[in-house]
Amino acid sequence: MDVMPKWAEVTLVPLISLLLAAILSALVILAIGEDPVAAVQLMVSGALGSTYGWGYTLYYATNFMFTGLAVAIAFHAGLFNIGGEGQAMLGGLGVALVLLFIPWPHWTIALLAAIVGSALFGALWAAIPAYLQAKRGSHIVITTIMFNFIAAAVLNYMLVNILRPAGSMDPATERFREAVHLPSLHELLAPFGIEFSKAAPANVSLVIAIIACVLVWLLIWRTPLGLEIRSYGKSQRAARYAGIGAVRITMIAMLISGGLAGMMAINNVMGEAERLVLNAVEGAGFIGIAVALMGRSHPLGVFLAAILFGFLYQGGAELALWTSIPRELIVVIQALVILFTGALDNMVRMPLERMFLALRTARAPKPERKPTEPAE
Amino acid sequence: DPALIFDLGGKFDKSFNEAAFNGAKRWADTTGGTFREIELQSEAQREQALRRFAEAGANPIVMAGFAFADALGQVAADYPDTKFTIIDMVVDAPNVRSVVFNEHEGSYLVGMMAAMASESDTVGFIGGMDIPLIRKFACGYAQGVKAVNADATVVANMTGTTPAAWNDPVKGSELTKAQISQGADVVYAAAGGTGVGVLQTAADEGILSIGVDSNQNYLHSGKVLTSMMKRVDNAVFEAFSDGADMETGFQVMGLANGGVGYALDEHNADLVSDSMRNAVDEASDKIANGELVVHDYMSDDSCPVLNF
Amino acid sequence: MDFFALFDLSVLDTTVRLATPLLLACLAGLFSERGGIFDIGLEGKMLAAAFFSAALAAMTGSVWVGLLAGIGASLVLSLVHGLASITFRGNQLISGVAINFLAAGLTVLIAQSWFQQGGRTPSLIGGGRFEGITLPFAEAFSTVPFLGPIYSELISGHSILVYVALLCVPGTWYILFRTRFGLRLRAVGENPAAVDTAGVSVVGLRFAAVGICGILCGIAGAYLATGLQAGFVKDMTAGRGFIALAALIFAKWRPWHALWATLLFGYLQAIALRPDIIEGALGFKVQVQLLDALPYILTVVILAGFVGKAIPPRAGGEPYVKER
Amino acid sequence: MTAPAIELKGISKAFGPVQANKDISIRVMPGTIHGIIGENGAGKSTLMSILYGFYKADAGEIFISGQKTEIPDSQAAIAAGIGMVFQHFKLVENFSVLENIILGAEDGGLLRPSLAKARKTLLELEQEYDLKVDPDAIIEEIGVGMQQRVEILKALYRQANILILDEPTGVLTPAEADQLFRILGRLKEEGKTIILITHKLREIMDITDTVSVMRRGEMTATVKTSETSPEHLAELMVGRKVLLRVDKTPASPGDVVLDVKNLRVVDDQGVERLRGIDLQVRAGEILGIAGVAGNGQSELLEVLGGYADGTGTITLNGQSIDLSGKNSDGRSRRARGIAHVPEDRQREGLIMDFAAWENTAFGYHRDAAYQSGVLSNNAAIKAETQAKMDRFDVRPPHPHLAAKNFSGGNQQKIVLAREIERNPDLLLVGQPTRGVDIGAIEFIHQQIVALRDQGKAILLVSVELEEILSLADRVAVMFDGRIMGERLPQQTDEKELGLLMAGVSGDAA
Ligand SMILES: Nc1ncnc2c1ncn2[C@@H]1O[C@H](COP(=O)(O)OP(=O)(O)OP(=O)(O)O)[C@@H](O)[C@H]1O
Ligand SMILES: Nc1ncnc2c1ncn2[C@@H]1O[C@H](COP(=O)(O)OP(=O)(O)OP(=O)(O)O)[C@@H](O)[C@H]1O
Ligand SMILES: [Mg+2]
Ligand SMILES: [Mg+2]
Repeated sequence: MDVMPKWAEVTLVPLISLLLAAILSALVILAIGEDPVAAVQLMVSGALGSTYGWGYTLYYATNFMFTGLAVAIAFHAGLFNIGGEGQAMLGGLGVALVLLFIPWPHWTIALLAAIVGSALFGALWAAIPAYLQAKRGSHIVITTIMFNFIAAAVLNYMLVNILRPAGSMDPATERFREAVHLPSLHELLAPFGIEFSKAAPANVSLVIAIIACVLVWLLIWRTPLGLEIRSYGKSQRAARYAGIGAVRITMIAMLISGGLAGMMAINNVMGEAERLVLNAVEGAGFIGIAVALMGRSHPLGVFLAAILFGFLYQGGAELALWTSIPRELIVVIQALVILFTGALDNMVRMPLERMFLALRTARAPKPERKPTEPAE
Repeated sequence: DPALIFDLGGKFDKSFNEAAFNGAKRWADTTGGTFREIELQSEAQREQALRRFAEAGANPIVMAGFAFADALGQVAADYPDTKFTIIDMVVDAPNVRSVVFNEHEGSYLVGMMAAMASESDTVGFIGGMDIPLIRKFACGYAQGVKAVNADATVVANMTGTTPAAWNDPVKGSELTKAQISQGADVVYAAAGGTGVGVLQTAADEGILSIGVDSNQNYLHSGKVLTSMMKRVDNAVFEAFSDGADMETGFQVMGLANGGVGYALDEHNADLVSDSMRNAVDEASDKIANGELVVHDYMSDDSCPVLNF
Repeated sequence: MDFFALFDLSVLDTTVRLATPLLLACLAGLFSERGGIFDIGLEGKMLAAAFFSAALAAMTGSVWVGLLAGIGASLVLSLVHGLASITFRGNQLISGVAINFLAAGLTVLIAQSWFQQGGRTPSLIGGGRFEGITLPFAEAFSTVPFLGPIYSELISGHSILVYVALLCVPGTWYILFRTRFGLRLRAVGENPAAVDTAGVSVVGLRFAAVGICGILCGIAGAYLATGLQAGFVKDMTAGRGFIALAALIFAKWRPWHALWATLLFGYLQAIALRPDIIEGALGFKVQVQLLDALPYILTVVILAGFVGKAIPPRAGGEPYVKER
Repeated sequence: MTAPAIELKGISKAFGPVQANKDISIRVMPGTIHGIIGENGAGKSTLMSILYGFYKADAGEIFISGQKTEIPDSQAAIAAGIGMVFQHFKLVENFSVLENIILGAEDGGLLRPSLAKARKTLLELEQEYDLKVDPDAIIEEIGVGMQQRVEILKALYRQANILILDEPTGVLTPAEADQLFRILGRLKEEGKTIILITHKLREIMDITDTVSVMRRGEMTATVKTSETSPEHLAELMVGRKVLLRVDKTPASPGDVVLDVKNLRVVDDQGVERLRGIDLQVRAGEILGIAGVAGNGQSELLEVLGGYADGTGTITLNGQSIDLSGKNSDGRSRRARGIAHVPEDRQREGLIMDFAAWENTAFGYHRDAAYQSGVLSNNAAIKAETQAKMDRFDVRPPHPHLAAKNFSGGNQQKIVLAREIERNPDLLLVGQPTRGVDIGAIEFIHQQIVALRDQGKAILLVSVELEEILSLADRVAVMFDGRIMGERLPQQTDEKELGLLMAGVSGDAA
């Protein structure tokens, strides 16, 4: 019997974990001689206090929605995809190739093409580890880690040797054409009379990310394929009995996962930088892990957690700007969130379960106990 | 307030960024003013840093590093009332001052000194990221070496192809050891933070090294032959001093206007003989008045005396 | 073409130095994973050790204090990993990921707070770092043809931690296959229930494994910051923990193989620094990016089972759960 | 009166919400063989694991030879002279026999002396108890019978005076079991105390001196073996009189539905698990497959159900069925009208974390009736689940409850409801009543017979001979991947089947 009611499972456990992470982070801030309260205030005002702040928060959140969904869908299939980083890098390459070499007449078509390009490249990069896992039993965690490094090398090669415009010292592609410029929230909201900061990079990709959340939700909970993915993740044996192929599910789940991670590129590469630079992903692939853990692999949870991390990211950038707290504080917070919501889950869960069990037995009347005679 | 943005490698790289920081600090110390600063963590942040400072009203905004060019190209137009200064790259916009240095000239001088100090007739060059700008350093250096000793060998290596190459002292150290095994007894590091490893290893292994950008002689007193001074500090200082109504446009800092040079102080006084000094100063004058032209790699992407 | 230039003494010398942290971290992972605890947090532990060893060495001027501090820092992270994956039976992979980020963030944060040098420590001088030690007769032997230079240049002259790392190889082999502790350690990685029912504490053994892993990672990190370099810079491990992990798989969790694997990967790093030699030897240019990626590509090939199958300890990665 | 070798007082143990042991007290006299019986899940293993220090009891006391003894871990149990052979062996698969034996009982820090000493001691033990093993063999390369000997030797090497064996004969052939009992007899003569957990009443009657019966976590009785009978024990086990035979009319078999010819299966290790099976199942008949676990019955179900690949020919209603490739998975089988109730419902038949309604669609989730457009028609599935739960009397009848929240019997009903209600041509059933109480057993048996009476073919695999004899219309006995022979239930008995199960062919003269 489930000891914990479902509401506790989905809210209490992550919230307590988050609280623990927050307390420790505050202690860290104190330890380096800064004021945690002031830091939080600064983060809130910097990330949420203006449309400029919101614009960045939502921009980062968009990235994290894609990578969070990517990790989450793999989790549902019982696979741990640490390769979101590399897949997103390759997604960026896909976007760049699509946008640089084809003269798209309008951003709408270009966006569709970029989605296809990024998803394709991301999926491709996930396909090899997936295939090796499915067919040869190579541990997907290790292979995806290795593929992150290989992706970095590939991107490095492409940017340094192939895509760098002549005469440029930057390992980056040239700028995409004006025609494929994605409308920012400023441009999108202006017709509705809503004033939104012009400087912030949040753009129409946010809408795509939200659509992706909904589609993933439908896929996971409302389609036979989703049932198959989830059942494979829960019990490979049972899945096999039902005729759900391990190779097929592993491949499909990882292709979707890699595709989603890759699609992040429409936001950061096409929407923000409008060219491909090295390290455009900025660790978002790894933050996806924290986001998926925090969001319990549910698209709604991922959406909320992505916004939380978007806030942390933007707030952290503001901290670095106006105080002497380095930006690495976010990395620490991110680590603590992963630690508590992921690895130390049981530390939070076990006492809670004991509490609920005690509550339940206290409520239920004790069954009559008949005495048993020891043998003669 | 003015603002300063450091490139990857960080403000305490003891080299390029630190030179910029020193200029800003000098300005703050002399004027009592305050300035904002930020160190980049990643490539992707350049534009955000620029915009954030511009939004916050910082003026002028100085950025140290060629890699800002693209981001600045985007941002400058959005903030026409803000003045920007970019170092090491040219951005053509009405509110931007572009400062570039004749690094090949300074490198030529330290190359001469290297050749004169070398006993093995083999000298080394260790660059950071493999880009035309750094090849410009190398090419100037090699020309200086050959000017003194046409038979000398110049061993040149680059640390990497990405910005990570600015901050990899371990690689710098290993490259130095490799060059020593090839006979080099003077190495010139034009590699940002990576140079820390180069200078360290050179000192450990008992050969001479040449610092770059800042005066790095003090890092290993008596073991650093000299430093190729690139007066980024002056550029920052000037920009800060000029303030919001600074003149924009293109500015070249060369030997003639004191933009580059070599460092001489108590830490290397014993290493630099009078004859060395005389020769170098003579060349310096000639370059300054145009008598001697040092080939600039970036002018035609080639170097007459060095193959990469 | 000069093929033998590929084995130039200076390249091999660099190989030894660059392979040392890989070897130490690889053996660290070996202990942990042989005991059934997967550890993708090698990188983080090394990084933390690198920072604390450099920081304490800088503050006290004693590299030995630094070494101890590095080991201590790494052990603390090991403890976190043990707590998460042994005591609370959490996901070992996730715990490892968290530890890597924790180290990446905290080292810079603390470095900035202590030294205000943008996440680095001051350069270490004098007794603050490990100097190379000259082995006996290195001078005298150096004139002997062929073997002389190998002894005096390649073998002699490294910092003491290099020799410690090399001695760890037979040491690990002996502990693993010739001692009671080794038998139990291997057993707990294969079938913890067997160890448990044999009356030996699974938790104790696994913490010991994770602890040894912490010590070795600590030495690896200290070597980076105080042996190979004279100070800490941010993110100075630069993926070495993952290369060590790759080497561990490459070595199929065996000590002597670990030595060869890390030497190979160290060699790849060394040769990547010398594109001139490669071009000279092979007659064509090899992209550095390819060389950089080669350890990872090789590992994937090994994992794919095309070149001998790598079978990890059977209970590895699984928490030992007796009762739900 | 001598002190009992073991006395347990008031032992209780809960696993989360499951009360596995409730206030159990028991006494075992030295030099006796004490049996423990009880249905699956009654708490037998838990109780013994507590005695061995593997689990910690929530309450209760343990006395060894009259001394109150704390047993917080297995170390303490070993020190108290207790040895245990678990239901699932606790051996390190890639270690040698010798290494497994010394593990945890080494002498000193170095291995070599320990191994040398163990080798000598092993030789002595071998001779003393007739327990032959090759000390250098690797565990994964030797058979289960041999592995069990290693476990016993492990205990003896630690000088155990009290030996607990948890269902030791489940994996043995009758002949191997007999040999085990001879060894146990010798140990008893030596004055050792033995506790034997088993499901088999015959074994209890044959070799134990006293027997305790457990039911639902409680100890219901302890009796002298000589003063009881199998019927009485069975009644104590389930709490009421047991109906040994299923009520059913004679079968009227029709056409051949399933025809299997020369079916072979090779497992991952390259071992041939099915060595040429020929069998037929007709419409309206139940073919029972009897045999000791591990003789290929599971593989037979797996290959028929599409879980494993094989070679040979199989036809269903005259149409051939793929044994490998794309069209050989569970889904294709179901499409062809083969339903499958797997042996292990919790790991194979159900997804324990899924709601009951998801589980009733599971395997058939791509049926057109369950779709609306590209999406699943969850409302339809839920409604259907509710109806099925009502028909099969699943308690509680809540489609939203996760499968893990149902008791074993009710979980089995969910699986049966899913498979039977599909109206298949052929139903494969593995261990349909394992761990299910007698009331549910009757219900399940009725459902299977009802399906047969509708003219469906049924292939039943069970290790319970009683179940086979009462339910099947025809019995085939498997041994070592082959069919040893076929019998009609009314013309055979447990003894004859037992010989067949041991590989002694009655047909071969
Ligand atoms: N593994 C488990 N996880 C959670 N709850 C469980 C588990 N096993 C049993 N339960 C809970 O314990 C209760 C009793 O289960 P158990 O299987 O012992 O029932 P039972 O009395 O044997 O019934 P049945 O005769 O139908 O098997 C169930 O109703 C279920 O809620
Ligand atoms: N490690 C465990 N964690 C949680 N529940 C458990 C555990 N082991 C046993 N149980 C539960 O405790 C109860 C008693 O199980 P136990 O294994 O003692 O039964 P048993 O009588 O040995 O049955 P069997 O005949 O199947 O071996 C069952 O409901 C089972 O699900
Ligand atoms: Mg049992
Ligand atoms: Mg039950």
